[in-house]
Amino acid sequence: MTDQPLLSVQNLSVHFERAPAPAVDGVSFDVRAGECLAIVGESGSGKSVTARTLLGLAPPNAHVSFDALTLLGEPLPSARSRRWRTIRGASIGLVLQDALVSLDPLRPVGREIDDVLRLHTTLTHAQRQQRVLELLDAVGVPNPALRARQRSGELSGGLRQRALIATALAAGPPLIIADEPTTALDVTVQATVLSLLRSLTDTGTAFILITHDLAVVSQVADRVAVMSQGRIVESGETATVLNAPVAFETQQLLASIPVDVPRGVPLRIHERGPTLTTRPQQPVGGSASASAVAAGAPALELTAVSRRYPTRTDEPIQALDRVSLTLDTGTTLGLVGQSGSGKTTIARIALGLETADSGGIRLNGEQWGSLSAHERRPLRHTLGAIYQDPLSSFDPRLTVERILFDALRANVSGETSQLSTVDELLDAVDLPRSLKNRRPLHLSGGQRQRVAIARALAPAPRTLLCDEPVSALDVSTQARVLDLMDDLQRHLGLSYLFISHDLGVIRHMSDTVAVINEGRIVETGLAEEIFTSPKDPYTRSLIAALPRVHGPARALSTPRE
Amino acid sequence: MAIVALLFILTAALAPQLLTTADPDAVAPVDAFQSPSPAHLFGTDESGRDVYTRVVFGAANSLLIGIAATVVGLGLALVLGLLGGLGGRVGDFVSTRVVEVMFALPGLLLALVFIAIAGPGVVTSTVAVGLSTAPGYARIIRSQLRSVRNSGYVEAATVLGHSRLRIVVQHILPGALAPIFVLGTLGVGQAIVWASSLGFLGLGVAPPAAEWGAMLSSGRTYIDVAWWLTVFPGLAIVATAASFTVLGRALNERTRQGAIG
Amino acid sequence: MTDPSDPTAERLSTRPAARLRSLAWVARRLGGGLFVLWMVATVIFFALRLIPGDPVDAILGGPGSQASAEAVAQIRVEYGLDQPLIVQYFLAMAKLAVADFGTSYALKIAVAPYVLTQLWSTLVLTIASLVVAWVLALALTMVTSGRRGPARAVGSGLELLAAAVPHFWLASLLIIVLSNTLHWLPPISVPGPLGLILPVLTLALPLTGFLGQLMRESLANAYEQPFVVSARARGESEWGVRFRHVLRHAALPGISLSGWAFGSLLSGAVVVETIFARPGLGRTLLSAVSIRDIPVVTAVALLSALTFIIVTVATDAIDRIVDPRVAKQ
Amino acid sequence: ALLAGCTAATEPAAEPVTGGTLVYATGDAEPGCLDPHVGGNYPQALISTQYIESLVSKNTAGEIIPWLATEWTTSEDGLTWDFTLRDDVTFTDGTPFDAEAVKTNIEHLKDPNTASSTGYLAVGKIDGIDAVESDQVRFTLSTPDSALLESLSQPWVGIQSPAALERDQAINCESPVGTGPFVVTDWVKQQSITLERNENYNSAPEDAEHTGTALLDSLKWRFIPDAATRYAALQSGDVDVIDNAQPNNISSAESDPAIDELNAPRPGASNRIELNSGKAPFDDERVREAFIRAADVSPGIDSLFFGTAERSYSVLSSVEADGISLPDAFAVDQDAANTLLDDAGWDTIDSDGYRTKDGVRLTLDFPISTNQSIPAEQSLFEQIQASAKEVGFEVKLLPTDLSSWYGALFTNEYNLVSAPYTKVGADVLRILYHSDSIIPAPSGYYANLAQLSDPKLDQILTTASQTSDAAERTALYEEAQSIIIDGFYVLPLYDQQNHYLYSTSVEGFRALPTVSAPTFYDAWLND
Ligand SMILES: Nc1ncnc2c1ncn2[C@@H]1O[C@H](COP(=O)(O)OP(=O)(O)OP(=O)(O)O)[C@@H](O)[C@H]1O
Ligand SMILES: Nc1ncnc2c1ncn2[C@@H]1O[C@H](COP(=O)(O)OP(=O)(O)OP(=O)(O)O)[C@@H](O)[C@H]1O
Ligand SMILES: [Mg+2]
Ligand SMILES: [Mg+2]
Repeated sequence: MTDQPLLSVQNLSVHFERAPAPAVDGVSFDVRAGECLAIVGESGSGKSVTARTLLGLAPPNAHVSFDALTLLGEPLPSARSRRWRTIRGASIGLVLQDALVSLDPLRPVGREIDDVLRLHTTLTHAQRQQRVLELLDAVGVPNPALRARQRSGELSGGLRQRALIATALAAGPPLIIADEPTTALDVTVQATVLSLLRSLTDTGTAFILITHDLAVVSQVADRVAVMSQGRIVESGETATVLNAPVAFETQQLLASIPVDVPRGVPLRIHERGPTLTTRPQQPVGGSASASAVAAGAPALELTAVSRRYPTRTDEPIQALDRVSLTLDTGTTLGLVGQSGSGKTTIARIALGLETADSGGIRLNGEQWGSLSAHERRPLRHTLGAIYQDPLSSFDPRLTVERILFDALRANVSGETSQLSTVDELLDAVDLPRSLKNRRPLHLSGGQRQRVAIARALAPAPRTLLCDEPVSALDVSTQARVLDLMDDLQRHLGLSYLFISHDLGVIRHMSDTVAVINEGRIVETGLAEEIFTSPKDPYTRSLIAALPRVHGPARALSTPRE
Repeated sequence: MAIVALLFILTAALAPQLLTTADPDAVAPVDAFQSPSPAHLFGTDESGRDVYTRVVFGAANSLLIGIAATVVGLGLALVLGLLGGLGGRVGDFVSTRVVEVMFALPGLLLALVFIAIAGPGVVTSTVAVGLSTAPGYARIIRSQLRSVRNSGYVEAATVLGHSRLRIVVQHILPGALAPIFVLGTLGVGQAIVWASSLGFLGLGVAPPAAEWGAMLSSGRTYIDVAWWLTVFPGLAIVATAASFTVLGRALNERTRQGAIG
Repeated sequence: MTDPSDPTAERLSTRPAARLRSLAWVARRLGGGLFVLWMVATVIFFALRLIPGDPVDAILGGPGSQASAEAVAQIRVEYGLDQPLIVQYFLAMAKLAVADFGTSYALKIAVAPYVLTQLWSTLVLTIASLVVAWVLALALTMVTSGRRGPARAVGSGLELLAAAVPHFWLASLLIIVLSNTLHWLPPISVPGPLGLILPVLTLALPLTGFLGQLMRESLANAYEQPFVVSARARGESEWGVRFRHVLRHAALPGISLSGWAFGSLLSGAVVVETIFARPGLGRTLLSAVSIRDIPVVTAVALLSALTFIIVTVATDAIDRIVDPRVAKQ
Repeated sequence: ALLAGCTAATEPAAEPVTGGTLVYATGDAEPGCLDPHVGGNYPQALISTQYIESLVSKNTAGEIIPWLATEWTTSEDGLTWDFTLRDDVTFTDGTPFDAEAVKTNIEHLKDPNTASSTGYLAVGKIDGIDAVESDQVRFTLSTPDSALLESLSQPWVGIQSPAALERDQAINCESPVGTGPFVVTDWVKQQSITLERNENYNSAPEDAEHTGTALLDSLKWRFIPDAATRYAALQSGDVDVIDNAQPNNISSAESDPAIDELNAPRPGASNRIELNSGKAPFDDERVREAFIRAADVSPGIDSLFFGTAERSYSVLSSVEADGISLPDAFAVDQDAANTLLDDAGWDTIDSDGYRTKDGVRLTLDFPISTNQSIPAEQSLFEQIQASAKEVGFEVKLLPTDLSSWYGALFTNEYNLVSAPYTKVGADVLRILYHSDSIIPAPSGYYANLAQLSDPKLDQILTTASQTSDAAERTALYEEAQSIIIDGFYVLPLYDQQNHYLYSTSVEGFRALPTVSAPTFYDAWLND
């Protein structure tokens, strides 16, 4: 092993025009051959900008400065140089963050991979064709011959991610930069992709792995650099950093991971809590679940609900198959399952936005599913909803104040609630009142989700259906929102149907859990029981794939010379 | 640029007296075909009328036709679009068919047949142009309505328990119809160009009213002896259509940003 | 390794089904087209009866005819004009259903072959214009887009002006410049490609402006897509990015609108054919409407509707081929 | 030598050469049918002159000359006409030209199935046709017709092959067969008609320059509706001859050494505005006179027509020998006009400056056919509108297409109208101003658009049409014209314009003096 690093970065800064502070601020690090360096940090900390700058692809409105940027001892060329063409793809491969849209949707993926070969190798056309198939096979794409002819829109997210990785690998670059390669993926797919990356480091390829997910880091990285606000606040061996974090930002990141954090324990440290209540410093053992009054009728009850969707030619999709669920008042029912399993359909049926083909739905013990839209209206305010994509659930023309005001007017119960003004609502979700005049588009993801929660609370509902409320958020923001929801539940006695594909989040939030697969509930029960002793094989496979932050990364992977 | 041009055009349309003191219809055969000079900035036409004055006074007519045609087209489209976007299955079926039929007939054919039925004139050519632009607008309005109707925020309002009427009035209509103003602005320019084509085919406003299309088409006869007869009204049409397009795009940008901030 | 979340897995076995689905799509579209044609025929039938003027005049050599009473009566019977309107309608529809367009009132010849020749000439003109407009717009945007400064300003300025020019004025300017002054091209449509140049330019330039504006905007959007960065990250050159990736995306809205553009070209053809003395549907229509030659107007309307429908189906099909996302919706 | 004075100005022409194709571009509408019997309009006359010939023709002096008929006699009572025909002529389909052929043609014109308008009127008085011998034909008339020869000279009464006429009308419309110097061989609709030389031609009229077959190999008859394009095509050499030349083009062609002009005004009526005396306000002669005193036409004609048209003060075309010109009758006098209108009760002026009477504005509807009026003429109407406004007339110009224009006339929705009428001879006055012509044909058509109904005038016109003595006829027609003009029924503008522009390489091109249609029999290309 030579001492010369493969890539060396000295004091890199990137400043955007008109931005108050640099996006990347004096970052320095080295990557050696065969090494995996993880860059972690919360959203907006400058990870992606760093990655793109290393390939000379900083956005046009960015000013880049550095003391040294060298690849194998050679300085990297200046921004507009033609020499980049021989470096990009050939010496450094990049897997972009937005995997789902990083392949040209109008071209077959095979052609996209072929482009790299065409640009950087002297292979003949036939050889390249052959190589494309080999690459697709190598990244674990089944039936490569077919897939190579398909366009990215015809591939699932996991396949797209793998095809994108194949483009980065194609010319066999010594260094690959992978920006959030697993974020958009299901746990099971995520596990597959991670093991693929691991196997590549074994062949001597060096990696820069960018992620905000420390669990992922703990599994693959040799070394880790933690970024915050454009600076590297801590770096070192993975095991050291994760086991004994020095910087506050690292500690915060670690704390934000909900996995294995017991129900009711806040995920954030050092934070001002919601004004409604003082944050309990101790986990309230067993939390709401035990204390939950099972007295009276359940908040929401689905019995043998089925729903089919017709398709044009093929047989109809059985989205739900005799689903029965019970959400007890004041508790949280976690609903977990992979993409397409029918989670959203359940929520929509429960909200009366969709009708079930058969089965019954009761709300607070009353008939609900069989009511007409008109009969439902007076009862609607008892049932609120929070959506995965808050932005699209806001009328873009309305201000936050207007949105909340309209929602308050939906309270037709006549009861006065403690949240009866816009200001009170904003306070309740811990948003500054100054945000009132903004439009949703001008809020950050976390702020938007808080406004969504505030809106859901406005009509004084007793039950909230939350469809993936945090999956669009980064870990730290997610932690804030989860803490808030927890808090509100305790204070207002709300019942939550909490939908997520993230087992960690589900475990942290739920009293009872239902696991859904292909429209069927495969297992229900108390959260602790399901996570500690899953009975259904499907549940077991899910839990096994759940990444956890363990000691040194190598503990999981094969030792390497 | 576009703003200056538009201001000028609007002044000409609303208060032509500010820009010229002459009478646009004052005939003086002895002064016919004078090339541009300080006395007649844009020269004189075949009847000795001052071309500059006629271009200025023509603004009102041309603009009126352009705007009125767009209003007619948008109005018709609105009815069809609303029927299609909110009228349920039957309404949608009917409106889609009507739009398809209108689309399938070339605009000028519609206009020609309509003018043949109703007789030529300002009103007819306005309506004719409006008719032929309507299906395009209707399609946009319909799809806009549909996408808003299926949008997350309409669903969210339903979940909150707002009434159907309230949702339509407060969310669907404003959301869907906001782009109409922009569409209209972009359409005015094209409508003016269109109406001028009808003028060329002899189906425009009644003489001697100054209207750019009619001026252009009568001036075309003398294109080899008096270039100014076609160049100035032609430039007026191009400038107006182009300025409205620029304005429409700017508005478009604004509303997009407006939704943002 | 299998991917359980792979929604396309079932496609492996359903390729023929997909082909069938495409066929069904085309069939459905054409079926809808037939309905539209019938509606067009109906609308035209009644609209033409609303036009003042007696069709008998058209039959008897134009509206100024001084034919005798017997002649008029005879014609009325011969052409079925003495029947009640509704009977006439059903008779007309029955004839149209078997593609019998009847005899021209003015020309006394079978309408179908006559109008078909005119259609051919108009198609040559409009399709050539569509192609030229596309080529020019592509060239203009490809060369001037993505750059800053004068090239871009000139490019978008030209497009703006071109899109706002009335056809007939443009035709005059082109004749004066290219024909009268420079003597490059004949001012009338002589047989052969040379005579096609001016009419095609006249029709194509405004459309070029329109397409150019459209493409410039979608090009700008395409440049901001992550896949462009990803292509660059692969080492693709600037022109490689432009032609291999961005171009298709930029062309998409243009393709979708080509059906519509074709319709507007048909309208423009009326003016262009008149000015350049080209035979074609537009001129046929203009004269047929002015002398109330009902069978010819009907045939022109139906044929233009039919071409429009075919062109839209074709452009939609191209759209589906270029962009598989469309088919999914 | 003295006589040669007329032509001495031109250089001695080069020796004619045969061969070549001449391209003629017409701005008139494309005929629906090339058989001029069917319907019968000027576009048909223009082209059919190339392939169909009439029994008689006319020379530049205005005299009827023999053509397919070599001589003719008329009976004392004017009711029987005998024509001697040429016996050596065959139609281009090989059918011999004879008395039977003439009989078939006249019957064809009178057959309702033919739907003839113009030709039908021309032979209206012919009751019986007898093929006395193969070269002798006798017409028996219902009433004497002094205009018969003039009528027969018109292209709409041209003689076609009886064998060809037996065919389906649609076929005959596409490929008519006559005896003329050219034969129609191809017709590409909306584009052009091809005519080839008739190699057996031998029936040139006696005023032609040569005998035997035509000099040109073929003619290409192109339809170019747009005047500017037509002229541009002539300039670029793509066409050799154009008709309906625009005044400004004619004027600029004067300075173009490569282009010559032929001015051949059409016979019959002049271009004039008729004042509809059949309804208010023109049922009042004072109002009619006021309009004529107010309408200032001459300056407009000077400027708009670039000196290519002369103001007319006659109801008849300047080529009609019987026409009289009365400039004083049309003197402009605004004061007089105002006084007349005051007298007629139109004495209040509304806010827009128009006169009113009993709350009704003095409005004149003026439908204009965009198919028939050239731009210069429309501009002239605008100028008349402006000058009429000065005394308080509101003239509403209503440009419409041909059908709507006729529609407006037939429903009497007009006060002013300009309708050209072409016919050989002063008998056109009878068609235009006899009260019989107010009665509409079944199609609604009537020719007397001034709705002039004067028994005395009727009497004069009928007598004239039955009088064979030339001098007497001339006197009668003069009287008739005086009545029409003095009653302020018409405002003459200028002759029916018929300007041809042609490349100087075209020699021997002339217009036939009958209806001024072009003939290319003597024409050749001097390249
Ligand atoms: N083109 C740009 N113009 C201006 N600012 C930008 C641009 N791209 C990124 N930024 C800013 O730079 C900062 C760093 O962004 P970057 O995308 O690197 O964050 P990140 O760490 O990758 O976050 P995430 O985890 O959300 O991907 C952010 O504040 C972002 O708003
Ligand atoms: N409107 C619809 N029409 C047809 N099929 C539908 C419709 N809505 C959902 N489906 C199908 O029903 C199944 C369940 O969908 P659902 O949205 O409930 O899944 P999900 O578990 O929420 O997935 P994700 O995690 O991706 O949001 C999927 O196969 C989906 O394609
Ligand atoms: Mg990032
Ligand atoms: Mg979902």
